[in-house]
Amino acid sequence: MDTTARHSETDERLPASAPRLALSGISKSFPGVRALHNVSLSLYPGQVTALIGENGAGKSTLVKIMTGIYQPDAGTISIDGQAVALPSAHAAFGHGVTAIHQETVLFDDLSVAENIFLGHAPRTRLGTIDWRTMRKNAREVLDTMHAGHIDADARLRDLGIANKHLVAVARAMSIDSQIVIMDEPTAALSMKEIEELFLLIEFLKEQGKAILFISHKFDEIYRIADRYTVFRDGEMVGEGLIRDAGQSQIVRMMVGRSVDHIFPRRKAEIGAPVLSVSGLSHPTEFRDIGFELHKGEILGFYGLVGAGRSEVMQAISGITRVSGGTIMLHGKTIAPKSAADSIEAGIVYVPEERGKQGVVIGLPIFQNVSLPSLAHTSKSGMLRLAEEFSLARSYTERLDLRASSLSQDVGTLSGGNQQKVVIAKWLATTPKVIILDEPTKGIDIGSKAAVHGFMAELVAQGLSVIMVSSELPEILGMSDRVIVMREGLVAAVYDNEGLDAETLVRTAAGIAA
Amino acid sequence: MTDVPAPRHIPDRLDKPLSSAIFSWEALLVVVAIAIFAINSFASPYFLDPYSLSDLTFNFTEKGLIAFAMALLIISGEIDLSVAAIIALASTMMGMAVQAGAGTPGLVLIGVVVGLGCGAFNGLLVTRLGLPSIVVTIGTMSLFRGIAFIILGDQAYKGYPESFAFFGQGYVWWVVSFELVLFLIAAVVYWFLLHRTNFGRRVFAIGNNPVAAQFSGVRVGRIKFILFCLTGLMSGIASVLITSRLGSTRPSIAQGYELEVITMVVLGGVSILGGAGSIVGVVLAALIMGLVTFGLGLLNVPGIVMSIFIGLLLIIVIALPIVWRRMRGGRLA
Amino acid sequence: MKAFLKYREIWLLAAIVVLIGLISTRYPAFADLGNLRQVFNDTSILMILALGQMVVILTRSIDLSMASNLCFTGMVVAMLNAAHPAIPIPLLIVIALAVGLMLGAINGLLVWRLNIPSIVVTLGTLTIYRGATFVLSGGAWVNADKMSADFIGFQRAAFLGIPVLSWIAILVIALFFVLMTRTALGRSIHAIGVNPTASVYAGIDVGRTKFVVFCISGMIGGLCGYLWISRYVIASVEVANGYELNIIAACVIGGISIAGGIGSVGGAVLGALFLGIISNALPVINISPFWQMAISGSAIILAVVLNARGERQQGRIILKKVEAA
Amino acid sequence: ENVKIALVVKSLGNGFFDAANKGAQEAAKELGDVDIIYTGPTKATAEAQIEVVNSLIAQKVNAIAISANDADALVPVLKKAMERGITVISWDSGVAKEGRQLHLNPSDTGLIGETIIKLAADYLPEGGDVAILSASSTATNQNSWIEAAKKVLPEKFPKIKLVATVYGDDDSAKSTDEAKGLLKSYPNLKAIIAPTTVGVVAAAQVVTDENLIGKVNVTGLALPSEFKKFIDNGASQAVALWNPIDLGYSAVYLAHDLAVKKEEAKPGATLSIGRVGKVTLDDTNSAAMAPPFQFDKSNIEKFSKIY
Ligand SMILES: Nc1ncnc2c1ncn2[C@@H]1O[C@H](COP(=O)(O)OP(=O)(O)OP(=O)(O)O)[C@@H](O)[C@H]1O
Ligand SMILES: Nc1ncnc2c1ncn2[C@@H]1O[C@H](COP(=O)(O)OP(=O)(O)OP(=O)(O)O)[C@@H](O)[C@H]1O
Ligand SMILES: [Mg+2]
Ligand SMILES: [Mg+2]
Repeated sequence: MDTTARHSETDERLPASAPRLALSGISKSFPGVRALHNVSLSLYPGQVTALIGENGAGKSTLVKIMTGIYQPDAGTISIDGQAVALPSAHAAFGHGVTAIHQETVLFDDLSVAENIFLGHAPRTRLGTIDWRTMRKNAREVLDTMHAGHIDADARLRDLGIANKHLVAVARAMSIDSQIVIMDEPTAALSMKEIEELFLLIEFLKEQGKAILFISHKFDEIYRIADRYTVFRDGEMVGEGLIRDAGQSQIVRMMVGRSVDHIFPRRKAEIGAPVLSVSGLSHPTEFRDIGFELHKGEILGFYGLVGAGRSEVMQAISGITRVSGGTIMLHGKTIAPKSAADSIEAGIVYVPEERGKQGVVIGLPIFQNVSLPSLAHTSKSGMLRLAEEFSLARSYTERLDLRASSLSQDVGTLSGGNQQKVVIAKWLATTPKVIILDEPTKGIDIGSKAAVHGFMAELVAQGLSVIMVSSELPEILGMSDRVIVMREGLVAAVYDNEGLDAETLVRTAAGIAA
Repeated sequence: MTDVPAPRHIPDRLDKPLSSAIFSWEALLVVVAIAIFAINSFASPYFLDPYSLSDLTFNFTEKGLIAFAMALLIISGEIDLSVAAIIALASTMMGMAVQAGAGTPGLVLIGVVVGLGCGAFNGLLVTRLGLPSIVVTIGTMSLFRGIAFIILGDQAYKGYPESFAFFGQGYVWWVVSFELVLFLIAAVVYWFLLHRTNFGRRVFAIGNNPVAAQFSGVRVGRIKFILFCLTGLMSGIASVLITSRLGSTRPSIAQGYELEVITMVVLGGVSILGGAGSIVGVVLAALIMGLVTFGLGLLNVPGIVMSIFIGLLLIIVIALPIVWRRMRGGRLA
Repeated sequence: MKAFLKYREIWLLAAIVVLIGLISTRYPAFADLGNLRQVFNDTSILMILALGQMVVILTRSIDLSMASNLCFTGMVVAMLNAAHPAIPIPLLIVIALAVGLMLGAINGLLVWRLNIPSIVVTLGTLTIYRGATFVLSGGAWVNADKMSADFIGFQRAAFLGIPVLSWIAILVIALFFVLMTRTALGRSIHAIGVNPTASVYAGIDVGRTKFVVFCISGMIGGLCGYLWISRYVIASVEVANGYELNIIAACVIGGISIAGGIGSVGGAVLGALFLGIISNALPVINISPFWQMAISGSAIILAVVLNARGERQQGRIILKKVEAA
Repeated sequence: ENVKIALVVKSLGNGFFDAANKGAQEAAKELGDVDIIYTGPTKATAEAQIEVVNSLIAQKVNAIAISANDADALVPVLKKAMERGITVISWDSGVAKEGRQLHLNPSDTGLIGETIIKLAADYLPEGGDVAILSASSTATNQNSWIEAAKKVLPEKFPKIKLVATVYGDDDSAKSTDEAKGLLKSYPNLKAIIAPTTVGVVAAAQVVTDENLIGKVNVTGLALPSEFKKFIDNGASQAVALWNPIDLGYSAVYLAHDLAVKKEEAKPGATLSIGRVGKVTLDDTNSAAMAPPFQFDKSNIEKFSKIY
């Protein structure tokens, strides 16, 4: 049924063909968490199915089941109408299922070619690895993807994040897979790179591959998907053709209520400068960064991924050492030598990489929240659990955290809920200046509104906020002023009044107007 | 129309099922300890004797003292293989001091300070230069003991003052030795430090995710440095005790102790990967190792055969909960 | 790119040349071809062991039980030889490989099936295997007198002017080179160390590969059991006691990262050679034996510091792009 | 109830001590009411030996006869044993005076020192360079023999030049390395003297491997059963040792004398040691047994069957 049906089925009646992959009655529980309950999902050749759901709805868990990394407790998986078992990732490859996972999972210290072919490298007649053919094939795969600019011999570590994604896709293509899964592939990409990815998805569609696309961004879903499936709390609550469903309808399925995401309106009571940075430089990462942050202001930092925004923020918060420049808080020069110093001074940094820099997996939620505030919850260096619990409760409940108890290990929370714990942790230090690096990356629409509402609340209370974001609507909707960075330098500073997206994109990419 | 739902209440903790308390690591160790105690008193008529039991404690007190600090270090994700070499170097320095006419207080001071200094050296290499502790301490292990060999060669230092003998041979009350009292005090101090203070909490945080801990304002380098110093300090204290107990110093003193200390820590339920563990577990593990070696000693079982038991105990005690869980889960691997 | 990867090994080679040069200033005959050949022969066992350890370390594991395995297997073959001198040596070597494989498989199973960290498993089997040697032999030693002439003579026989022991080392090095660069298993071993999660996602069975790796180190331990015993002509419980740390030190000096994923066959071999030369040369150039330990300790620390320098990632250098443009 | 006498050795598995145990069992049989506990650590360290002694104290043995790994480190624990009423003697490798009631030397220290040099000198009429390969640098008995040897060198063997003393730690691998080092650093070396049963085997194997038989003579203290091969192949002309069986036998006799017969160990006292005869204590409460016995081509065959 595969190749012959492909062309005739294209636009008209989409469900006409049989699903390439069909899941039915899938359930999966982790200790104390029911991640999936009796869900089903179908993927059709030449079509993109969007999987939509709140944080923790079970999307990534399903992906891991489809790729043989987790085993379902119940349910069947069939490919091309045939029931299959996927006991390992290898078995999933065998059935032509590949995935680009939510976390980038590649090998930094191996070459591009090897990243693409690890596990299915071409062999010589002696059975040993044929490096020459492997390189050649790698170049071919990259070329067909219009990614010929990537050197097959380069070490992956030396590639930009967008190119790494392309390598992940090339790997999926090299396996000659019929089913390609992408779990939030755009979360770390900038506009331009997202566009390139979409071109690629179109290309895959044309080749008749069945694609599963997971994203929290509705504009992307409407742009690329043909069908949708919605999960809520581990259950399938709806599916259909995307063109038949409106955004508000899908959102209602997703959260069980309707949400209008309007950026909260604030009375702009911008006061005196709180933080002023001038001439901040780093030997290799950025140079001559200067700006002022005022009381009650949200200062947006826009730029392409890799523009160096995170590095600047980490320097201001004492994590990276600088080679020159001054940081003044309330008119006093500070020179933080560690995050501890800057927290003490009242500047906190909510990091971008949640898993690596944000949560301490292995510690319960309340201990994560209290970690930077221990000096306040404790008495002469001794822990006071009651204080820690009440601190943790007050902040996590305001962010609508979904957890069974505060003593639960953060590692068992979904990505989005982990992000809430991270934000709660930093808010609990009652800072003067809070730097949020991609605060809504990977957060579902409902929680996103909560985070934005919270930011508005913070500035209303007189805090100052720096928000690093690669999402244009967020930047435009939340910031009072926007600083655009490009390749380690400040490219421009804009007032939000009358600012449009195109100006920002042009400045960020260095294209003259 | 946005209807904002009331925030969900999140309880502090779910009621712990009784089974999880019963199947905790410490409970398992208590059972093992009681079993070995019972077997010992059954197998040898000499075991249940206050003097025997007192002698038994010497089998674990010195290593146990180091194990407390090592437990913290391992929880933080580091390790120190040089502890036995630190003992040798500290002891050698004390021996030199005796030669130079130092008195008992001076000797103790020197032992402790040299230990601290060696720990600080390890700590500097690991935290300042960012080197992996396992290889750094394999190096310093040879270096420290090597210095002891250079100083002493085939000689021995002896002639420690009478009063110095108290630390390793003295009794505080009846059969309660000074070493045992020190061990118990250290257990309480380290328990408090690890489980009841900010410092201890930060140690756990570092062990689970050093980067996130650093971002959260934990001075990771400083805490790790302190932990290396503490481990050195405890090795220095152990050196005082051993030197006092032996009454002499040879460069080969305390050879092979490092692996026994680490075995004790791991048997005590400290995760070798960092991030988890308890002092109660380490105390129990020290006791168990003392009971096994002494009990088998009473039956004149050679030391190497005892070590089979220790090795098996280590693997079985760690494997048991895993196998148990799998069997309850109904799927044996 | 290739040149960069070889960088570390070239430096190590240079260090070895300098070391030999330094030694020759005090003992000129040291740099003679004959002597160097002998140094290679003397270091052969350590090189073979370091290669076995290398594959384990590459997967972010460690095998502390290698020296105990060596001791046990050595005792088994020595006792077999004493009891049945007629067993031909090649068969004895096969037996040594099999016994070593069995001990390695025990480690591997515990790591694979029960998911116990390898350092814990092998810390346990380190004492168990050595203890088992005592139980097996009843504590008695097997002396030169009880070993057959073939048993002792096999590795000493010269083939093309080079002792069989050296040939065995050369063969093992070649095998490991092919394994690591030309086979899927070798690449999987490497990949697991670079990124274990990604390896699972890439379809590598991480658990089973670790099992295989412990089987390899076990076989190497077994092989060296025979080589060691027939070289030093005594089998006792104390054979190679504490030698596990020398093996790891050789790997570390050879630039194999204890965190896994980084390391090469050349590095392991040169690391072993470096240590071998130090322990070989010190007695020759009349440095008091009491200095030996401190010197090799300093060498290890120095190697770690230098390797860490090489490994350190230099940021992403955002600014350079601007300057270059 | 039988008298329990513990024979504590430096390390188990060593053929020399196993032979001593044979003698001890023989003495026990003769004495009738004696049980021998043959024990010791597996690794020759003082700390391990202390743990062994502690467990013997707990078992309330009547006497401990120990060959010590360290003359000083064992003193405190042996003192404790004596305080608890246990008879303590040392044999073979001694303990400092305060730690035991008497010490039984296998032979006279000076005599052993002289013998090991003489073994080399006998086959070097023109004299030459010799080197010593010892056990561990902490071994009490080896150290005192080497000292004694150095003392007699200038007057009695003026043509023999002792060029180096190295330590193989009674570890065959390390002894091998050290022996090789000696051969390289001293190309004119005529003899290696190894006053330890492990070292002497390693040195002889090295000389055999390097084809230096006839050029370098290995000698020292060796068990005939372990060393026969190297006398046969000529790597060694002769070695010496005392009779370990008699040593173990006598140690048990002495322990029994003190523990049961309540004989007093004081300078000048004469104690009986069964079939071996009598010994007299000197002013450090030490007694020496027979002079070392020499093994060469003529008699090694016979003795290799005994010990
Ligand atoms: N290894 C695990 N152990 C325990 N619980 C887990 C594990 N993995 C996922 N879960 C739980 O399963 C549920 C579903 O998680 P999943 O990661 O699939 O969500 P998601 O839909 O991908 O969310 P997000 O949009 O935040 O990525 C969550 O409640 C999560 O806490
Ligand atoms: N070449 C790369 N390799 C790996 N990761 C990269 C690379 N470039 C960027 N990243 C990832 O993207 C993140 C952002 O990089 P950086 O902080 O330099 O730029 P930024 O302008 O702050 O981007 P962002 O908007 O994503 O925060 C890094 O933390 C890193 O995780
Ligand atoms: Mg997800
Ligand atoms: Mg960033």
